[in-house]
Amino acid sequence: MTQTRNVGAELPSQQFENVVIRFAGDSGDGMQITGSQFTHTAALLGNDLATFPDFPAEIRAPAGTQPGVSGFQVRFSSSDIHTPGDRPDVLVAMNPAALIVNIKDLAPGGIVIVNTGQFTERDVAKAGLKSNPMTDGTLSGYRKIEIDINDRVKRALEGSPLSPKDVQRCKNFYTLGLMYWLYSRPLDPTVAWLKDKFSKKPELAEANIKALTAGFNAGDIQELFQARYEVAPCTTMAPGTYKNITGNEALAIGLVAGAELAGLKVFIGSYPITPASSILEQLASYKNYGVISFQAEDEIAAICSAIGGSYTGHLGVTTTSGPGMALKGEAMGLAVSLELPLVIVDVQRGGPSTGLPTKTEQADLLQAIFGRNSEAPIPVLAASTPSDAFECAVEACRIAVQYMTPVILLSDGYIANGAEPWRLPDVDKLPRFPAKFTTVAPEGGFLPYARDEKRARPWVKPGTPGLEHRIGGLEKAHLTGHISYDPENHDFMVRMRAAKVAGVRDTIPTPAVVGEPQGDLLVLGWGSTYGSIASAVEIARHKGQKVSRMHLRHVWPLPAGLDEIFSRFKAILIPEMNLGQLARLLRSEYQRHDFISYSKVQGLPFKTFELNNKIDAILGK
Amino acid sequence: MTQTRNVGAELPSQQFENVVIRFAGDSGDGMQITGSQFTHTAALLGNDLATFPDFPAEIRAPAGTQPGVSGFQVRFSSSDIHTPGDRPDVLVAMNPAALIVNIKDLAPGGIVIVNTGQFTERDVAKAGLKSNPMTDGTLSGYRKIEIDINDRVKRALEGSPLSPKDVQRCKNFYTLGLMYWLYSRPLDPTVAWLKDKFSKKPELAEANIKALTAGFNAGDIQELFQARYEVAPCTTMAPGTYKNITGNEALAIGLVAGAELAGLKVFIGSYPITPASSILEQLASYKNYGVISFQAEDEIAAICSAIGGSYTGHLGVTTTSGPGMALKGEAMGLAVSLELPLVIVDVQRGGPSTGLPTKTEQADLLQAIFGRNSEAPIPVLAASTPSDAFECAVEACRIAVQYMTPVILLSDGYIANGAEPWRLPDVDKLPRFPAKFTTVAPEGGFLPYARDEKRARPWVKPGTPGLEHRIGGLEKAHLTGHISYDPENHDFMVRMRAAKVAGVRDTIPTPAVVGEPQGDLLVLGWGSTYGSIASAVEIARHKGQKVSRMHLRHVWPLPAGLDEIFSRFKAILIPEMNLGQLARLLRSEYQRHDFISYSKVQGLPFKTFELNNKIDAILGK
Amino acid sequence: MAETQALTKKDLKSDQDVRWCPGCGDYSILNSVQGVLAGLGIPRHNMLFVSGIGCSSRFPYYMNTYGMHSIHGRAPAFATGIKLANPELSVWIATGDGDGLSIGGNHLAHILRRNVDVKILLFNNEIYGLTKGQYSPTSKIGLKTKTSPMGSVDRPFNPVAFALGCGATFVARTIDTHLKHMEATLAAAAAHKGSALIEIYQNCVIFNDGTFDAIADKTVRDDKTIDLEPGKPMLYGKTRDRGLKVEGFDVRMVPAASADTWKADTSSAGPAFVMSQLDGDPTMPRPIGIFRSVAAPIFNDGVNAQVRDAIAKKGPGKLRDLFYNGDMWQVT
Amino acid sequence: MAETQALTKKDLKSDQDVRWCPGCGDYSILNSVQGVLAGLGIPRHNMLFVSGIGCSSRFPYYMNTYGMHSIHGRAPAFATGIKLANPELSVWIATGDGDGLSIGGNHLAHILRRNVDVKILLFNNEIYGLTKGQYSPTSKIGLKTKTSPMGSVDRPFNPVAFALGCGATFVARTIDTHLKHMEATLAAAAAHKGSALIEIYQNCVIFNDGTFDAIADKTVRDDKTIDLEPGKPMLYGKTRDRGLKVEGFDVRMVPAASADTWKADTSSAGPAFVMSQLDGDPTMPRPIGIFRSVAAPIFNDGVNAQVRDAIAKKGPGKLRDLFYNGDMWQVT
Ligand SMILES: Cc1ncc(C[n+]2csc(CCOP(=O)(O)OP(=O)(O)O)c2C)c(N)n1
Ligand SMILES: Cc1ncc(C[n+]2csc(CCOP(=O)(O)OP(=O)(O)O)c2C)c(N)n1
Ligand code: SF4
Ligand code: SF4
Ligand SMILES: [Mg+2]
Ligand SMILES: [Mg+2]
Repeated sequence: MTQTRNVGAELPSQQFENVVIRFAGDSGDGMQITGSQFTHTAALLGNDLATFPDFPAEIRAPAGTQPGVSGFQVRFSSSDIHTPGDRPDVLVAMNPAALIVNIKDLAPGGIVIVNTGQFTERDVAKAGLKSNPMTDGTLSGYRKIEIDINDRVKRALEGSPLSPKDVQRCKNFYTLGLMYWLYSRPLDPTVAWLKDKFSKKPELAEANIKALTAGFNAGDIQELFQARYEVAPCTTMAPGTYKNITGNEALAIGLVAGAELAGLKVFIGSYPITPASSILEQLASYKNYGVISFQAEDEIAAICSAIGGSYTGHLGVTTTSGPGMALKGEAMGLAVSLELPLVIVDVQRGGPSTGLPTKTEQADLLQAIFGRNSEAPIPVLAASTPSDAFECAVEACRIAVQYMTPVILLSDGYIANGAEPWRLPDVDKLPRFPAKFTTVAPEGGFLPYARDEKRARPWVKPGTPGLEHRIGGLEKAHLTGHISYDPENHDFMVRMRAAKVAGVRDTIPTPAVVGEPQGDLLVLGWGSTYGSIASAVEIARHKGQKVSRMHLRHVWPLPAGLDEIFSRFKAILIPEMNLGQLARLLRSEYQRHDFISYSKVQGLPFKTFELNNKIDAILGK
Repeated sequence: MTQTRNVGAELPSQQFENVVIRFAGDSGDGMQITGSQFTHTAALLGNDLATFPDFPAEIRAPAGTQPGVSGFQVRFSSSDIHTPGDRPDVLVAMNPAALIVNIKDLAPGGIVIVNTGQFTERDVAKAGLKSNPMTDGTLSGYRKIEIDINDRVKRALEGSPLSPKDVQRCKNFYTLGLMYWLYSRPLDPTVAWLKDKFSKKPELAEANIKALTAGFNAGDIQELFQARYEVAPCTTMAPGTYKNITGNEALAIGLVAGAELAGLKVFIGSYPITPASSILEQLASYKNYGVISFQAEDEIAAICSAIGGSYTGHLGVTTTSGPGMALKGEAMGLAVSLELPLVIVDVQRGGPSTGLPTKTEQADLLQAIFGRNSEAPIPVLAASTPSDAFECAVEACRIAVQYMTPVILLSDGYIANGAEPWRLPDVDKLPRFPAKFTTVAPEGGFLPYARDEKRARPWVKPGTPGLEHRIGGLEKAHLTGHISYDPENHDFMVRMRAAKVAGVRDTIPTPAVVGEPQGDLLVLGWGSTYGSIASAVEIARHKGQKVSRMHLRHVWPLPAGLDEIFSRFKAILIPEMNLGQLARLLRSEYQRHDFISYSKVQGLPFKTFELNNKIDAILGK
Repeated sequence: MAETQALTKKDLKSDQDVRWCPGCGDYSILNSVQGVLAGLGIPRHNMLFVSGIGCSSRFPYYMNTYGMHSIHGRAPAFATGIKLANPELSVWIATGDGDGLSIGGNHLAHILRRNVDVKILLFNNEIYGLTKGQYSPTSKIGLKTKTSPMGSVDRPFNPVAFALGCGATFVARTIDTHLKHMEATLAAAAAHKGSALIEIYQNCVIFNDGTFDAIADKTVRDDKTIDLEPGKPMLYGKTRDRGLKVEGFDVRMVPAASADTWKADTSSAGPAFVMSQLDGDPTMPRPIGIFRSVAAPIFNDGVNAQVRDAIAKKGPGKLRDLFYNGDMWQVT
Repeated sequence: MAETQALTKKDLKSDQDVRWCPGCGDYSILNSVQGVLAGLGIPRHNMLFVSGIGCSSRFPYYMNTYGMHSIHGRAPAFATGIKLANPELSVWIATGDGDGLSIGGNHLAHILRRNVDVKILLFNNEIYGLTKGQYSPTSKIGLKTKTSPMGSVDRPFNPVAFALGCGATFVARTIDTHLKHMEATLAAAAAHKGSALIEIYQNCVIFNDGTFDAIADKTVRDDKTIDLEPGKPMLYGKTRDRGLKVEGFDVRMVPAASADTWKADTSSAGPAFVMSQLDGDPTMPRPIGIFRSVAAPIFNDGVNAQVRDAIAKKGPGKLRDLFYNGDMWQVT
């Protein structure tokens, strides 16, 4: 056990249902690690959790500047939560830039912990400020806790073999220690983590642990607080084994699992792009799962290689973000024509063009559905939370394999980098959907474009004796697959491909309505608006509003039964981080409902209160 | 004057309002030239005209085979016509393959003129036929005229210095001569054309003229016919100077004219692709118009070079077909973000993927509107006929320049290769829309993302002193154009770009309703369905059906006033050569109308009778 | 059922009608490829042809093997995926000068750089055939085509130099009408372990007829070309009376006796590149044959070895382990 | 108002904060470029920088000239359009090893092949910087990165050899920390008429720190590199006591006195390519400096000359003639 004094014991302990903390500092200050460690410890204590990291587009923006600020928000709770919180209750600001960038988000009356050691005139100037925000009124209305963390770390690590620069690098652990004290959390998990992480550099482990402990034990600081806080474990979480997982991690795991459940190996052809790169990176580390990962020369080669992988009998996968999606359109059309399984992952980011690469957005929906020449239908799914990305990945694999079709899976920057507790699945209970390979010609000869009951064509691995055949992007005759310029055949094949994809509807459920089955308003979402919508609808229902919600995983084809459900509500509110793309799609499918589009295109998720305000406005309250 | 005997004089002369002839033969038989010459002569006689060439995907498919058949249909008329006709009244078949491929289209009781010289057993076998269609009943129900054209040409050109092979190449002019006789047409225009074309090979000119004349004078053949036919000049054509023009020609001319009307020169960056290539080819020949044509290494380089051209102050243009469009999406997004003028031409063809490259289709509509990452709005126009392609090209240039935006112009294979008489515009009456270049910084400094009343930003030619600035694909701050990650600015700019494109609506007219302003059915079209719809609605109205029609040139943004017009009809029928893309778009915009989608995806235009059948079915007759 | 009998050329003909123009050089290439492949001892079902778009890219349809007619320019990317996923297959690419060097230049460059074990037939007719006659990145300067009415001003690629610049491990050149040479070259490429690029001078009778006549026509071929045969002296001429010799950076014409021996497997690609530069010199014979043939690590071997090593080291991944690892906690 | 005064380095600094990591090699490149360009006598408003995406591609924002930060890999295509449409501009490209050789390899190849009069700065840090450290097409075999946890098995491109294979007319190499050399090389490139490719070894302190140290570190540089200076003997070493000599296809180390003179303008690109192949030989000095500098027809000149000729021959096109030509008829 780490030695911790029990200084705070005499302070009153206050219970909170949930707390939102944001750590903010320079990119070099290690705020992402601080946040993750805090999260990790909260998870072990049984809190429900949601996190939101926010880092600059630059690799290392100049130190101390506003563009260089890196933040990590964590919300931990004793009850079910769905978002990392609208606004932090506590802001930790390591320098003036971090303070100024984040202060406007802090809840009124919230606590701001400031590292005064980094508030010299030069620091203020670096942040591009004319006056010192500590003294110019910026912080009025907040509870300000001033600590010279620079100095404290120096003193705590006096005699350490580390260079003064390296000593200062321990600042974040000092801060973390303090927060652990404030929220009555144990140090052990972080201590263990440090020991493991720096197993080859024990002096670094020791220094950071010292800093952590010093932060925890800083009695004189503790006196600045009026209370210690506690957030009890969340008792409504389903029993099971959990781990904290980001969307990209869950998605990568889901792809490997999905392939395995189909009896296949993953072939991923991909090209790095923010915020999708880490899926490729993670899959590259799963080689012992038989994953073949290929970093291609561009997005086009990436998808083409993946189609090649599928052709040989692997599960071809390609991962990208918006600009890369735009490049893959032609090859997607070929995949539609070849009728081979393929999973295309688009982790959406702010656009148009290069746009806001590190920010989130949901504006690739119509591109995913329609962004190819001619009639080239592809089923489209969307993940709603980090852990849902796992399930969606498995589902994408299922549809791809069962229907012999490319499938698009949409995620976004918010899901990709955000994390939440994931209840690990029971391996034996996962559904299996083994791929069927044709190995011998059936009676009457082999027909590469014959179809099964799902309208899927047979899958043959090259290398199979006797079934040699050619496929390509020219229109194919029904059954034989030979090139055909016949007008009726073309019409038939166009409709066949459309019917096949529409037929996916037969194997997907109608999404559940959460709340009453009818009412004044249905809040309908897709993708990462899930958390904000769930929170807002919960609040609305508490207020007594007749509001229910529904979330779409399958955005194309749309599930059966929606029309009937919609007709039970007076209006349907569709919040989207785009200019109303799902709303447009639904209007084009269902003519008689009142769809209200609510758009926010700021590179940021909806805040719960924004949705509640909108609901209130619609319902006239 | 060429010497023509007046053999047919004793035959009765029959008047027709309009006639449809299809010339069909092997790719090497020169059917395209035969058809064009017939067309040309008809034009000079003052007929209204429409043509439909149909040639194989192969460069030279094996002689005599069905895939090698090349056809040219021409309809000429004494009244206004809009299509090349549903079915030929006369089919000229130069070999068994041409006969078998085309006979099913011939109108019942129609005349089929067969070159029996090419109907040996070997010829029948080459065409992949088991029996000779001349004798196996295939031709029952038609009026069969048998001529051994091979032999007749040989005899007509006895003593010619040409090799036997070259003599046989004159077959098509023999045939043309015969058709000229049958339809009481003069030989002179074709004679003049031949003399010009073969000015350097007078022996070829002479031989072909001999063959032509021999065909005209073949008295013994003429006895096989029961009458000679006449089609009077069309008196309803507006006065003016006409020439026959294909859609791609008109489009190329329109681009040069559009640039000129804006005071600019064209920069075309393009990559060859069927059926768009000839636009690039034609523009490459307009160098004396200051056109810079660049054949890029691929479609991406093509559009990027065109954006570069626009950046320097040219009118950037790029031309392609569906698969190339799919590749340009990412760069289109950049053009949206840069806010530079650009005209992107998509000559649609059958898809998905490589599809049916030489066939027509209208299935890139939604790709054009939505096929890019994020919110990247671009105005979209569609040409409806070959000559309309001229006007649309000019209009695309206008919008691009006035709104500083990329514009997409959709054409298709049917328009591209089809021809119609084009009334040449009066140069002085063409609208001018001069581009305004900013050359000096305004009071208060130059702001690259300031906006005028159309929300267009200033256009500055690099090389202008004092206005140096940088542009790019990252989100830009309003006014200054500096990189901005600010959430509110992003939202503002996304909506600004959308508003700018939506604002194009303010400078486009509400399309006219042809027919009564209200009724049972409005037939609404876009693109190359124009002719079929116009014909069908004419017929329907003759029958007394309460049907009107409307055609959209601006498909995005949609013109103002549609909602109100739609509400005056009980239903709106939307025929499209896709699975209902405009119908989907309209449903997503206007909720309360009964849009009936009518799809045909055969790589072929609608036949008039198909539309009339559909109208009858809807109206219950 | 594994095929046990040796293949004949006919076994490799598919049931599809060949649809090139009469007289097209593609026919003889198809015929040679079928002949050479029949003799490789590889079962038909383990052969796979990938192509892009173009006249030449119709090739796979005519081979009674597995095949994919993909999209324009991307065949190397498909082939890389295929070969990585199933290294047992003998993978061949058919591409044109437009498909392979215009839109597809980057993929070609990267497959050669990586040394994926795929054989690439580059049908160079110095024109876009299928789209009816526009100039290509190998067209001669000044060529008048539909898109270059005043003559092309694009300096052409030299495909051999391009491949060498990409680090290709096997680079050769042959001629559609030189059947024996073509077959020998194809056989050498098939035997090479790693990427092999074979540039084939191919006549397009319709749009660029005779573009290679000055060097490839049978009447002048012996004098106008020199066959680079590894390990043999660099000789040419009908009677093989002349040869080439390298002096410093220069290559000179010499009597046969003084000719240098050709080496295609030097550690530097310099010699091969130097020979490729003779193309620009009308006084010199045009080199054909094998410019370079050198052993180097093969990309698909490397990738698959890492998979095998990872499995050997960590054990084959189990689904449970995929989930249950790292920092977990229990909720009860 | 034309600028009349000579420019200073400061005039070329834009008002935007430079946002590379502290210690990044990009800073010194920016500084050198600003220095060299200020001295060219070209007015600022006639300078234009185009880039793709990457750390290096942020370059245009920092130049107080016209500039376009385009999309990943496509800068050469934009630059080609720009230079064709306005040949008066001095057009520069800033690109990275990922931007220029991975996704953008084809456009780079084609701009070099065509010899468009554009100067290309290839920031080679052998890594993808902006996307946070994946291996690139120039990364060394075995490099462990996020996407190559067991080491990269991709054989790297040699950018100089690549450019030569594409027929580039000016190819050079320099080092971010070798300021004098960099400036001389930039100046030579600026003076070249036609495409110029300059590979710049650039250190990424964050993701690939020190990758060039073994040859570029100041302590070893003189011994581990050789500066190819056209017209000068090929010497290296701190005291320039050693040199290179070409024998047949081989390059040998010799005492200074026996060194050959370097020629960068031979009609064949062979010599330059032979020198590029020394990269693979650890016993040899790494060539930097000017591999090739040769005059050749310039694409934008050719294209614009045809426009001028057409106008001279046919007269400037008039709108009326555009319509009223060919077979017309009257309807009255
Ligand atoms: C994306 C795309 N762009 C353009 C085309 C049109 N296209 C088809 S083949 C071809 C060029 C073919 O030239 P080459 O590769 O030399 O083949 P060849 O026909 O000469 O054998 C082009 C431009 C296409 N099919 N797809
Ligand atoms: C179409 C597209 N694909 C991928 C990316 C992501 N991306 C941005 S920069 C980059 C690589 C940069 O590497 P390099 O060119 O070497 O530049 P460096 O950052 O090392 O200077 C990648 C893959 C993108 N922006 N756009
Ligand atoms: S167009 Fe040329 S390359 Fe194509 S098939 Fe005909 S002859 Fe061959
Ligand atoms: S990541 Fe590397 S290349 Fe990019 S700015 Fe930082 S040091 Fe430079
Ligand atoms: Mg070719
Ligand atoms: Mg790099």
